[in-house]
Amino acid sequence: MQNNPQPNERKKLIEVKHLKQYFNAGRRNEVKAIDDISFDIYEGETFGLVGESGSGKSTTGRSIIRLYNPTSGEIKFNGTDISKIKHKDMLQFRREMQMIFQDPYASLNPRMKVKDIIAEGLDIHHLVKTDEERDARVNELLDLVGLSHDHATRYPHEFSGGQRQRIGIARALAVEPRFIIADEPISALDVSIQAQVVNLLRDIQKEQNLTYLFIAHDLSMVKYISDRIAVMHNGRLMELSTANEVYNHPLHPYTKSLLSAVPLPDPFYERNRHRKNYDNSIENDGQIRSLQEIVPGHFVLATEEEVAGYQAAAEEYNLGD
Amino acid sequence: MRKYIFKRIMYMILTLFIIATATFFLMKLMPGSPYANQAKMTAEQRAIMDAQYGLNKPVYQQYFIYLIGIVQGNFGTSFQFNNQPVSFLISSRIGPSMQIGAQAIVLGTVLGILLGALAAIRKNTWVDTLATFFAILGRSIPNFVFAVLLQFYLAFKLKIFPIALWDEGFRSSILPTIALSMAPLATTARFMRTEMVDVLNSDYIELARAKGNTPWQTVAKHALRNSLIPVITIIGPMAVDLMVGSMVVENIFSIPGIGDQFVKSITTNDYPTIMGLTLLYSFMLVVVILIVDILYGFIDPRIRLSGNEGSN
Amino acid sequence: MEKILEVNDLQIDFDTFAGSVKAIRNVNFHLNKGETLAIVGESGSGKSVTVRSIMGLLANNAKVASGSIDFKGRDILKLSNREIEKIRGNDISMIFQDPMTSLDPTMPIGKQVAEPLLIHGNVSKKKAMARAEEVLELVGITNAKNRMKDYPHQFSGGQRQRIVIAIAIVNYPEILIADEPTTALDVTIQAQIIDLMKELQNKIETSIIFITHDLGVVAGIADRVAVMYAGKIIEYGSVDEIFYNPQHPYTWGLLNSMPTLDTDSDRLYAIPGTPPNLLNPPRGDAFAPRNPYAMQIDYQAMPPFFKVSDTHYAATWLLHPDAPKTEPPVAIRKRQEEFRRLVAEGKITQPENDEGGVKDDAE
Amino acid sequence: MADNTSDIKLNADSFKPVAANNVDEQEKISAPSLTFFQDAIRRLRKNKAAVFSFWLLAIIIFISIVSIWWTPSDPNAQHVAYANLPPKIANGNIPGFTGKANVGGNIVDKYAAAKVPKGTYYVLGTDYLGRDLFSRLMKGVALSLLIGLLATLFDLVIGVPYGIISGWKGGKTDTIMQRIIEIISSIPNLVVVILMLLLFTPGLGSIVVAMGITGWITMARLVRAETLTLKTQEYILAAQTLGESPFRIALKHLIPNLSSTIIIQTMFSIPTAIFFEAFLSFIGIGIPAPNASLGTLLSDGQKTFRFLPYQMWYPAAVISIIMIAFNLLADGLRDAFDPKTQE
Repeated sequence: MQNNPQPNERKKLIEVKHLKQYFNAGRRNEVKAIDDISFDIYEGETFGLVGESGSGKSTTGRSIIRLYNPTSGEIKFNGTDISKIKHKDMLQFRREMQMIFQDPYASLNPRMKVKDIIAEGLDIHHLVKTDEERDARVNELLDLVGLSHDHATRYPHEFSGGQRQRIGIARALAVEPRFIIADEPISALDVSIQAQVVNLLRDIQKEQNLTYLFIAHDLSMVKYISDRIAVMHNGRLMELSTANEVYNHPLHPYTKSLLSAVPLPDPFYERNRHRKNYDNSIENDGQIRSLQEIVPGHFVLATEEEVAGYQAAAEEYNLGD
Repeated sequence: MRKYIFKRIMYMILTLFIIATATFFLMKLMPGSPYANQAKMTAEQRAIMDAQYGLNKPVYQQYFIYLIGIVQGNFGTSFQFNNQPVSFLISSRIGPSMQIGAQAIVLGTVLGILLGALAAIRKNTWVDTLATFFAILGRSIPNFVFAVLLQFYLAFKLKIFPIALWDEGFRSSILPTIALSMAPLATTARFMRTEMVDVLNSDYIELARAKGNTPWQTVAKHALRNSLIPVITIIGPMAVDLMVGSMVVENIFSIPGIGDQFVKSITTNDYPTIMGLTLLYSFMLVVVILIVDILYGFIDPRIRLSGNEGSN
Repeated sequence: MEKILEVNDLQIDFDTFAGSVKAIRNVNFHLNKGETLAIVGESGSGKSVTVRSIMGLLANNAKVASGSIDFKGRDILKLSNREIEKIRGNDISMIFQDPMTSLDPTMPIGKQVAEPLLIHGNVSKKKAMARAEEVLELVGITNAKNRMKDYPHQFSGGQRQRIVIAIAIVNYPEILIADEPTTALDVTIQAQIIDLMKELQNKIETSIIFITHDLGVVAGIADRVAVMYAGKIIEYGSVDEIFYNPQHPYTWGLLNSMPTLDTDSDRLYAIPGTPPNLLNPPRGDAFAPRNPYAMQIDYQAMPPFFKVSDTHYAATWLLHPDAPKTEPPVAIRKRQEEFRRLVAEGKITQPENDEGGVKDDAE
Repeated sequence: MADNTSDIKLNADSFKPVAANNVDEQEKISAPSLTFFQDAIRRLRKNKAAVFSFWLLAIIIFISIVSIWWTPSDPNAQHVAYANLPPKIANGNIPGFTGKANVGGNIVDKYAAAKVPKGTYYVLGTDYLGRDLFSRLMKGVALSLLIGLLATLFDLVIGVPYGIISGWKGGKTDTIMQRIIEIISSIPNLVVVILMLLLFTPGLGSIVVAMGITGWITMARLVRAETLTLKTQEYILAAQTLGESPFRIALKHLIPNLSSTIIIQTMFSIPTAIFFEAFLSFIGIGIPAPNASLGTLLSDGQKTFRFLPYQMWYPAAVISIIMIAFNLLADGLRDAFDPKTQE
């Protein structure tokens, strides 16, 4: 999965540049949900975005799919700035980018039959001509996500959380998107069901050459599914690199603290785990920080002066290996 | 908090201004003559009367005179009722209305809260069914029907209370108070039950039980206060119910209050009095809503304290 | 070891619209003094219901069909309301899942922490408040003295959970029941809360029943583990036995479906299907339809507990002496190897069993 | 505890592996498929009071529809000779419907005294003008129900779109729309009604216009609040990401999910409107004479209540029953539609 040494040569599907998303901008209750972040997502990869609640990770996803208008900054999809998409091209954009939601109970309209939920995109984009064609396509999608055909005429409340999440996936796939934002798609599910959904997402990705933005707070799952990972905190990106790098060679103290807090199902490891504390105040010392490339492909939020220190730390890891 | 109150008062003045303007122009559009015995009047007499009431001036002047008058507490002169100033009519009649209104709201809310709380605590038992039944009766039987029945059976037949007239002080006010309190009682009971059922299902009630509180301690220390806070918000709508209810109840029991006055003024086309009372009712309502809002902010720590933090 | 709590043959039904749901089916377990017992299971497995029955806090439509819960020589299920109220918040206390909703929003926190003292101890209000302040300090609320009069909404989620813990420990309970106390928290806050609970356990010498669905958390906090599925405990043992030498296929599945930081395989192991409907619990092993190792007997009879070690039992027919020898999944075999290595190196002191497999009866 | 488990003797067949290929079987849903509405109706059926109210209202509505074409006698025809006759059914042997009345301590057959021909009787008696009260009650109920129907129309035509637009648009639009509602509701709504009645001539038309101004406020508020929560639901976001237009989102997603709120609120609006009419007619500014409405019947009845209680009792009972039935049905619907109140 992580066998691509020079990611820069790959095609960029998403380019986020200096994105800022403030809510209630200028007012007393202003919230800087996203505060100047930049990153790219390459075609075919799974880009993991991790962070704790309030870090701005979900807002990032929703900005990319244009549910919000950015306060400033630029988001490019396949080379075009999404805020400049003309009305007539908007429908095409809505086809190419899709989203899978967090809450399996809130993401399906309780008054609609499963087949109508799945076919919603087909109807909007006029992808089918006849009712038979529509039913056939719905059945195809049900097969794809491992549900049976007679589920089509049922209502969402009759399904379990995992099944509902699969219906949501089928809805997104109906319009044959190239890029899918998965916004904490498994955090509301039981452990054994999480694995089902993650496997499904991986299978579909391989089959249809999809690109994912996988948003989550569960670090072990993100590590498992992602090629590259960005760590987000207080609306900023703290660290960005390949999944292995971030987990095995974390450089930013916040990442280290986050990783040290993850409990693993291994009592012996747990007995010897030492939690590292992270001091928030470092972020607010007034210095301007931006993402700096410490070693090729590994970025850390730092000032120019801090770069050297991080480089030395990265060296040490290499010696240790 | 202070800034918020100021803003609310500004809105209140704006609302009253709009209402005053609307009622003024509505009155100007109204058919029918304002004078009691118009048929017998000659054109000259009419002109004299118009001059006396200022009705000969251009409408916009009348409007400004009217607005200035309101600010000074002068609502003009009644066309009926011995040409008394409207402000005098109101002030001489507001006492009984206020007394009955206050008694009814206290009786209604206290009983309503008890009934609603009891229904919620004993949810899905006969107590709940009975309380719900009473609440439904309370909002289903029109209060004027209820008033007539009370008057007939308790006053006329059983002679426990005076039939009508405002001459026995508190005793005279008992039946009208009961009749008037039905609507607030039903509203409060219903609202209280819903709130309390919600609160009783909340996690902090479970934690209170886990601390070893008895069910009654839990209700007294935690559930009651938390469900009472939102109940404050329905005092506004209940005040409306009371104002409306007072119109018929005062009429039925021959109580010299402003509700009775309002009905009489309507039936006699006494525009200045109608306008004056409309403004008074609106004023009372917006003041009640304002007080409720402030009270709510003051009682609920979540609003009170976040407000303070904001202004500091 | 001294048993402080013993649950025997507990069976709880829920009357629902659709019929009687058998939420808890013949559950047995005990809690030793000073230990942490983790009850693990997915949603709907009955773990919450089990501990609520210990607190006497079952929903109105729940009915204890049979069983006993022995605490200090008395059966909690037979106590009057009055008697059980004396135990609650005093001998046994509870921490709830969601710190955002488990504190009374209109009462200052100092008063909320002092409340159990005032209910149970004959202390003056002043003393109770002083003690509340002490305990708030103990659970890590900085500047507790000045924060006593603050309301819950003025605290963050992590701080609120500390306050909830303060309420639970203010009377030095003998048993502390924690119902998913970290599920609603971020991972760094979760780590802090777990550290706090371990620290407090040492300080006040309490026994803890810790409910969670997160195996990572269990590995970090538990001494012993009970795994629940469909209203039954299906395997229990010491934390090392459950994690390194699991016997029940459901436990295998659970452990396997979580990626560890070095899982590199292409697919995660996923337990197929969904848990059974407890309105009509299946006749045999409730897990059989999802069990790749299922045998005919699994559909016919409920498996009894087979002994693995003195402390480790599992309810699966695979442990029957006549059952064919089965190979657990690769990752589980790795864990079992790890177990033997750790035991051999003396890093884990556990009663050793032959090959981590089925153990014949030690008569 | 498990010391004797290995003693369990089982035959070899028991340990035959069973392939776990029945995952589809696992995920099969066996319960019959019910839509949300079917499910709600099923819950409603369990509520006896609501079901009873429903059928009672159905009968009342049926009788009202009949009254458009047929009543026992002309409701407005006056027979001064037959004034104030007590209720009488057939031969007059049903207690309370004997046609006899207590006049000064003596039981008098008022029908005989008024020389009413044999075979003519008035089920609920006559009023002071000799009009058949039963016929007037039929007409009155029909009129009240018509007003209730019109009130729901305003709820649906003004209240629902207003609430949806206000909630969906948000921002400045919402602020302005909410300010308008605030001002309208700052005037006691009966004052608005009364002012409207003064502007137009009293009658059905002016009552309806007055209700049109104020009646939809509660509905608009509820719909707005509900829209605000629905707006953030993920299925609405999903529709947006699929490219659905706001109008279609309102049609496909909002309205079906608002439907229970709307149905319940209209059920509460009807008794409120009926009360409005009765109140206005009672104080003499509602439906003008000689037309019958529940309010005018009550108003007329009140004047003679002490001596001829039946003239008020029957309309009072009927209006109360209608109001109770609507309220019970509304409560039942709310419980059936709102799973939160379910156990």
